[in-house]
Amino acid sequence: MHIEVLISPSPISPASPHSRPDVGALATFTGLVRGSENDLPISALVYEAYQPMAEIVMHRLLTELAAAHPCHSVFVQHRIGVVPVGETAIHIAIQARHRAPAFALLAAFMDRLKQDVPIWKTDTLS
Amino acid sequence: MHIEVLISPSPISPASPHSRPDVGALATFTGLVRGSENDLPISALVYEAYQPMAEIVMHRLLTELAAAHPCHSVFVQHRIGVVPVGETAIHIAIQARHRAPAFALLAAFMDRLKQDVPIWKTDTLS
Amino acid sequence: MTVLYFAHARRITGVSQEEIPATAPLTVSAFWDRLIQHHPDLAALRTSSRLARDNDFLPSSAHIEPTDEIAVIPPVSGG
Amino acid sequence: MTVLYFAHARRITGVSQEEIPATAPLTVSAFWDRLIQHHPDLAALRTSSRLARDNDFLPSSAHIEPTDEIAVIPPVSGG
Repeated sequence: MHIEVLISPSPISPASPHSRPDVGALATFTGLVRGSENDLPISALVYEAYQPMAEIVMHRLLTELAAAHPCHSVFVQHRIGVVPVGETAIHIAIQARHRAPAFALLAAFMDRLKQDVPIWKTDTLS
Repeated sequence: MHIEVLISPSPISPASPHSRPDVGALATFTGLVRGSENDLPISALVYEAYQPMAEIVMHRLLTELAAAHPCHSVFVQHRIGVVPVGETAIHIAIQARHRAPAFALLAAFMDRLKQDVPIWKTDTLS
Repeated sequence: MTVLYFAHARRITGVSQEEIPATAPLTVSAFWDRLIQHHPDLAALRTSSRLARDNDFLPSSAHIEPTDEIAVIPPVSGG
Repeated sequence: MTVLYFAHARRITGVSQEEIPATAPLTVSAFWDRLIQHHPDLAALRTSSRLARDNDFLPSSAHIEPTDEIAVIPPVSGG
């Protein structure tokens, strides 16, 4: 499986992954900053990462999970620093032959990311 | 839940749904035409729909499924006619507060679509 | 009755729509018998296909009126 | 030992990195005792945080060498 992981303070513009004739399914997830946190309005979240550990752990998790859910490619982008409301904090694109492994890998990876990848929301800006 | 369903012979260009500050999750699925069918190379698939029943059934399924998986919006596009290899036959974009209902609605809707929505692959072009 | 044929059903009948004369309501089973009288090869689709009226699938207990428009829906394969 | 602090741990210590002198290997538990000696408020993070070395989480059975670089990883909240 082809894996690309990128953590960067730049805004995320989700490019379509390069198409291949054996790809029948593309599943994506975009995590966006909502306008409130604990019912209080906010203008942005601040994210921090332990690089490169966060990138390495994401790589490792994806490789592990792909054994159960074989896919062709995964592209993960996580933004750090200030991420304004409505903008993208994380974008994941998974290509596979069929939709089932793509959906399963996507959901399982997000669960593991929220347990094991050293990235933190450190602050809310109001 | 806001629902938009579109069946059309035009190529699908998946526009980003309008963002709202209460949307924290955007899940999408793109179904693409693969280069082979039953191990034989093909150049395109031909899709046919019973309109408007297909649109109405998709609307109804989404409304039903959203009771269990509440989301903010769903946008479904299905292409009909000749769809060349590598191009998109179906695109679904679901916006929700959190990722879990978006993933669940996406997977459940695709399962039901493949059982109950009167759209057919009627031909393969080699 | 107006009957609409899609996908494999249309290939068998050669038409996408036809009128089938009826003077009284038919059960789903009698409706299929009638279709197969007109198009014997539709018998191959009988168990796998569903009928629809007013954008909804018909239960097997339905009655079909002479004025109905009925669609023959072979197994679907969208997505 | 070099210790890296992230997120809430960095807020508590006020530094993102520091040297803590050690002459012999430490268990994970003894390492935490040492950190909390230097920064008493880190005690609040002890049960919820994990330690990492070489881009991997340390098992609680690990030994930490005087030359190691150890990261203190409070509960994560990415995505």
